[in-house]
Amino acid sequence: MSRIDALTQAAARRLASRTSRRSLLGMLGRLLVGGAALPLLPVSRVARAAGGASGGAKIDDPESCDYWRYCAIDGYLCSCCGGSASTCPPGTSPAPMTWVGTCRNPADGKAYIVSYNDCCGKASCGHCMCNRNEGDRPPYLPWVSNDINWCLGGENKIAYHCSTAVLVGVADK
Amino acid sequence: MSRIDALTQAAARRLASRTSRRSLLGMLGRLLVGGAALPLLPVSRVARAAGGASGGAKIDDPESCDYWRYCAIDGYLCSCCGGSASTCPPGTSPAPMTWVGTCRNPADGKAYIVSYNDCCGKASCGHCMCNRNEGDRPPYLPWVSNDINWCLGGENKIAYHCSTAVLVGVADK
Amino acid sequence: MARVGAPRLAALALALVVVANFAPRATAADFVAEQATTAKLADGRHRVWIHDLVGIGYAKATLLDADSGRQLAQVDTGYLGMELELSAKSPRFYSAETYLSRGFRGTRTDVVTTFDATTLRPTGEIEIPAKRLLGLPTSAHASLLDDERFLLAYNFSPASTVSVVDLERGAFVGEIEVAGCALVYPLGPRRFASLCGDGSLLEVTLDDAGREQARKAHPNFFDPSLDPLLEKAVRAGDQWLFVSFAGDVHPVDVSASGLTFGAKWPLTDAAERASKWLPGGLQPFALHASSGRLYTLVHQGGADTHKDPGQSVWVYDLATKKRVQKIALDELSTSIAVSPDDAPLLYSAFLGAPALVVYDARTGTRLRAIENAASWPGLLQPIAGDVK
Amino acid sequence: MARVGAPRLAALALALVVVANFAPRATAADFVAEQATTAKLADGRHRVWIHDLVGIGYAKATLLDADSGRQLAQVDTGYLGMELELSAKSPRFYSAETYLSRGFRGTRTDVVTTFDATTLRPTGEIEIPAKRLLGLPTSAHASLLDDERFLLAYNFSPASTVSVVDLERGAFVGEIEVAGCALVYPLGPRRFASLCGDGSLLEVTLDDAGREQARKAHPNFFDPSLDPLLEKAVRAGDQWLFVSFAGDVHPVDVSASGLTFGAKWPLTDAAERASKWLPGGLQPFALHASSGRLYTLVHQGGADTHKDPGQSVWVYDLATKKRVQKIALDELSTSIAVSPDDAPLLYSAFLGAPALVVYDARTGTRLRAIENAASWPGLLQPIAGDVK
Repeated sequence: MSRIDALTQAAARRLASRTSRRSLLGMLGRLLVGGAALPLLPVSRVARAAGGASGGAKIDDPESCDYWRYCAIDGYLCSCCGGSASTCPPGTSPAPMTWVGTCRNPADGKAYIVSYNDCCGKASCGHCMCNRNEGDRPPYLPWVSNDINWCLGGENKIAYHCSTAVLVGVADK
Repeated sequence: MSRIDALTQAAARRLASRTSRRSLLGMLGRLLVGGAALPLLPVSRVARAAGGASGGAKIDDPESCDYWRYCAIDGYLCSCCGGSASTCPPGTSPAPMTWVGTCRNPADGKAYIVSYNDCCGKASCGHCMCNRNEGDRPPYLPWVSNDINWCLGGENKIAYHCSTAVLVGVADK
Repeated sequence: MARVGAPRLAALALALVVVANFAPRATAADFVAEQATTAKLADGRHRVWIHDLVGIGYAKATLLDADSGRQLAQVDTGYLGMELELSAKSPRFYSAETYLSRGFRGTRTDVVTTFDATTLRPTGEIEIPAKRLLGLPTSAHASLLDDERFLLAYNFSPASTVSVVDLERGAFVGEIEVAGCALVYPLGPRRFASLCGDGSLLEVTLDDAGREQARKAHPNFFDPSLDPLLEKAVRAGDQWLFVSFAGDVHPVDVSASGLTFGAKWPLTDAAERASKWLPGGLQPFALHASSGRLYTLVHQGGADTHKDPGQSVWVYDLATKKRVQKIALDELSTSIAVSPDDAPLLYSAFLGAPALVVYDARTGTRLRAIENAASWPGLLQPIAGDVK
Repeated sequence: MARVGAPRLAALALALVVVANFAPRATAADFVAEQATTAKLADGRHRVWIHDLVGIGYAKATLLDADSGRQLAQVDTGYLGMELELSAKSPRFYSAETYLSRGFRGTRTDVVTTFDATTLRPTGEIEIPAKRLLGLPTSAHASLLDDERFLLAYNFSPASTVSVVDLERGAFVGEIEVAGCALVYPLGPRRFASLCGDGSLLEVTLDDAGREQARKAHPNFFDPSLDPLLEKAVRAGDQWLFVSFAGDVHPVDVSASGLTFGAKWPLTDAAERASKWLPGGLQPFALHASSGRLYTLVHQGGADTHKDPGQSVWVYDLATKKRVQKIALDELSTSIAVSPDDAPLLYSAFLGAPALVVYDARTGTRLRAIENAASWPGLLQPIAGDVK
């Protein structure tokens, strides 16, 4: 299957991503029972996300919002846009300043410092919207705030295109 | 029910509008049988449009693509955007130049000359996309070409917002 | 619909007339040609702006009549536009906006645009430093001070400053440095606050020219480690109400010349905290001024769920600080707002779905959903009804 | 995923380091910090640009790998952007674009932007008169002349002119008036045609500075009353193929110094015409050059269905002018294109649905649908594969 998402499906992504997996099954139930409640959401998407919850999250898939590095990300995943978890798509530039998160890698059990470099210089990619908020704080603590558009690099680097999750350190020894 | 459409439903509108009502039921059948064929189209919308076909088109409803004046329109209906069939929504301006169509009013059997004034100065309204092409010709006959953005009125009047259908004459006596 | 035979030549012949003046051409005795005009903005008791993030792009705001479900008008608010600065005293409103000269590239220009609130046309703009905060919308990114002479916009470059715009003179005044702090909360006609990362509240006083006259840091306003404040505060007359992640209301009274910090009070009791009921969303708080009620959007969640959607609105009487009502929403919600009239409506929208859902705020009855109100619903801004 | 305990202070402490240089901080012996970089554009045998009209707004083009279904990159093409002018000979491409200084208001600026085809970065722009045709996309709105020194853009203000851009000098040269005619069809390195409302074809010859040297009207090329031409022509080497509303191909040979108008030939036989089989759509014709095949998107419709979607692709051998293949599409389609290689893919998209559907052009087998390729799919532009 294609891994490319677009605006018209972002709603489902956001529903899935903005909601903890734990509560998603409950909501899905309500959606399906409700019928007309959220008619525009592609229910198959929600169902798949819910299925992922019972079957195990895709914590090792950089195109999944469940990827372990994305614990404090907010935006379109560059992995779905021609880049990767640590590279910007062609024609865009990584923001020189970033916010950071601390995510635990289930493979080695260690917590890593993740730099969420926005990729800048083009319109929104529009695919794989993902928002997770571990350690996220309001803009008065900007270095840990994922609400901010970090594309602050001057000429041609204002527009937000997508988000990476670059490993820059180990948080615990 | 609300009459407001948005980007995420424009696809269904366009499916309905870009296709003659005659063939829509056939396509709907294919959609439903096909299952995955057009998974993103809100099928309820299509079904409602198809229902309209058997139950009689809404030729007297200015918020319906079937409204008789819209026989050569291409764009968002201003009636759904804060204007009407002959008025632009607040804050926008009618284009001084237009393309024209000739549409027959079923109420009196007469054919009228319709001026399709684009309303200009704001981003797309995004509601009630409608395209019908009676008498439409390519841009080498611009006065009868509905592909053209007629928002040519200079400063602050470039952006296309929605389309009106203004009666400017009677075509037959 | 039958195709009208050979209409093209007639159409072409008419085209020149049409282009010239839409002159009437009443070949039928009773026909009067229409004129293309611009509609007047409709009045209404329950009008509300819904902002559309449009997929993290050029934003727009749509004015809806919540009673009829109709769209009344639209304004464009620029790249990552957040909200409008509505006026309580003039037939204008303002918008702090960002533009790029080549769509999504080129030179950045930030402006404060003035709109005529009746015609919805932009009537002027004042250029400001091209570094206002961009990101997810928050109503504290920019604000009118109380007499509406000055408009403030918070800059993040990543240096933290506040741009001061003199609306009377139509000019940018200058920047005020607010290092370590963020956002702007009006405290009066010449005073504002910013919320600081060390837990303090910074109070800045302006002179009549819009320059900084004094500043005072109020330390230990909150504990950013133990229980940070949501920056999504609401103002109830002379009181700012900041709510913490855990659900404690931190009131700040601005009526005196200084600031009075009231005792914090909880939205939830011990049992509710144990079951992890928390406020959350993009716009989780709304005030109904005349009844003195605070509406809060809550959900059951754990740590770091401060932006999660909710399906419950809990309502508090600010005089007694007690919950007086619970409203169950049918749909997920990230933004709530309440109309200011005495038959108030509760508006609810979810960033992940295009509808605006309307409830009777007093009874909690779901009245209607306005489908496709916005592709990515952001902030909601009710405006006072002006039905005569 | 368990929340990492109290990460914020560590994160804050590290932030300065991160901001400074993303310096490695290998506290685990085997850890090497990553660097945020920009990916190289991936090669591929079947890459195709799909243009996205984005709801009649600021357009973008997305480059897809049709074999893997992956998005490779994106470029932005301005307000109502239509297509890219791809180069056959240089590692660049061009885009005739329109911008407004304030998003959807303000001053209009039209430019020809040069992109590096490897990095996909804009590398320059040439301003042109701010009146290029805006509207539904058509590939004839702008074109490179054959040696790629000059780029032409059709203007509609509503006066009809053509802007000439000298790409070698990086400068706008001037305008050529083409009153009564529209669009640009390259006829060689210094010649172009426009299609005229009176049924003629206008041929214009430029000098080496890009100025008009000569013009010749070729009357009665087609009958705009009885059977107008679709402006959506395709070029097969030295032949332009214009197709009429009814389905007749009008070939124009441009190999000689003049123009040779070939006999028109039908896409459909009498029985098919009687059952109203017609070409239609936004991009209903595609050429596969090496096999000399013309792909046409057809549907059953009546008068004025020239923009209707189709679900059938009929394929013609240009040497014999005979149909050699019929491909049934599973989905509605308004745009088709064929990859230029010898294992060609047929691409299909519908303005009303967000997928790009991929077929084996030789067998007609549906290979895959790339979902959400564009919100409003417009024109498709395959690019030659460059796998070594």
